[in-house]
Amino acid sequence: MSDLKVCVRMFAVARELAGSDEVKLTLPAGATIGDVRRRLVEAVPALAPMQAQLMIAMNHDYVSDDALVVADAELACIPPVSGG
Amino acid sequence: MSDLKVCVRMFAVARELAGSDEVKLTLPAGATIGDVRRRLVEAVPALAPMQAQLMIAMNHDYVSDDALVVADAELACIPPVSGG
Amino acid sequence: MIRLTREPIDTAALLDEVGSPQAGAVVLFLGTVREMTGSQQTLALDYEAYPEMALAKMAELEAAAREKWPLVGCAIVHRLGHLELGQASVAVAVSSPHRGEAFQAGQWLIDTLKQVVPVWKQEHWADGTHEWVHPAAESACTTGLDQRSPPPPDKERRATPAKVDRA
Amino acid sequence: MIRLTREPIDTAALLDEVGSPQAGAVVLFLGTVREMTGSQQTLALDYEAYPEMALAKMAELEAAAREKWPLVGCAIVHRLGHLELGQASVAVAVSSPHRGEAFQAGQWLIDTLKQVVPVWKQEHWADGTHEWVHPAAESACTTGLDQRSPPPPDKERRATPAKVDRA
Repeated sequence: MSDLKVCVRMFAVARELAGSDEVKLTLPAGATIGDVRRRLVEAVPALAPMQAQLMIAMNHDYVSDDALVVADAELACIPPVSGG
Repeated sequence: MSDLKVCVRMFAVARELAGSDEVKLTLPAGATIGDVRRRLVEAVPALAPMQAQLMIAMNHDYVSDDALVVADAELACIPPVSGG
Repeated sequence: MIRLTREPIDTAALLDEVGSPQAGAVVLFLGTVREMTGSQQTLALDYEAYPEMALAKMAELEAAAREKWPLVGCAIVHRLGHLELGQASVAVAVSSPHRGEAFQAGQWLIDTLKQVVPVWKQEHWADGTHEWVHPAAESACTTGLDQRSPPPPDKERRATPAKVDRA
Repeated sequence: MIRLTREPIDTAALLDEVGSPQAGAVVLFLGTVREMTGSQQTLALDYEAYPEMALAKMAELEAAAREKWPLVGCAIVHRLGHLELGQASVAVAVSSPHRGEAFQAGQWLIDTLKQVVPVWKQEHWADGTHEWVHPAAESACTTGLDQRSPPPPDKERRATPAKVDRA
């Protein structure tokens, strides 16, 4: 099986720390959302202090770390929300 | 001591049952709000079925039956309210 | 701001009035004329007040709410006269630093207004009759504001036994 | 009606939209830009959203509220971009036959919106710094909408440890 190439959309403080509104990652086949989180923090070390607070969304929904990454899914890094 | 002449303002269903927006009563000196209620029902017998639900207000406040009627006070007959 | 009016309630003006940089939350409640009460159909309503006492009680309500919650703005308006379906008969607008207190104050104000403020509603039913309505006897005006008892549950409106048919 | 907008929120249009002869109660909540947070002074705010997901979550909120309460109308609007003191950043408007359910639904909608909808606020403090703020870590986005857990108490806003100073 081939690697998954994904693009994680970045918002708010995470976007500023990344210096970009998206981060491209290459994941092994069978990767989980937990893998996305770990690879994202490797790619953007400035996210490390807040990594426990980052949620990963897949296709506009919060998903848990053990969920498998779906090919062509839209991924996003969601820092703690503060709307309202 | 002389009798108290009072005028009771009437509202809503009580006004319609009385056929007037005020009812004049003559009360003995030392009369209480309970006396006002009884004399009002004597003067307007159509109020009898709802007399337990009528509040008497004196000077824009609800008062209990044992309160003394103050000379020149503004009295009103308050059927159950239904604003809002 | 406390007001009785025979004109449509100006909600934009109320929101402007209670809004403030000291407030993070605004809650506006509108009571509106509902068509169906159980199986009975309303065509329109008429509201009557004892105006001097109604204004005095509404001012007491505002003062009591300001003691209970840290309100920035507070406005209570009751409309009188003839109202059509969907129109607002009453408006309560409050603002406060945080939202929990604005919701609590708004609900307490309308609950207590309905118990103590001398305003009366006459239903114009679709069957051609007219009727003064009031909540169930155990609530309503027998509860003084001073007692601060918890408001009774929102009872379905019931007609008084004294039905005045002007049709 | 679910909407994100960069224009001032049109509250009159929202009230018109949720009003109905089937409703006896309308509750409107506005979240507004407050100047003081503890001893810190705000000059202005900027709001950013993940728009596709924010709209999806707001639509889920409306659907969930309509399951829990017999709402007639429901409208949720969040403003984005630059906001000055006193302006409304969010509006929730609901209508229902009786007032209790309108208050409950309105409060649940704003409480849950603040937990799950991907929108972020950046404070412009009076000391010249800028800061992404978020509620205390135990609430916020770690609570999914599906869990339906009771919302945590309204915490004072706290800055993230990751402070980005652009002054």
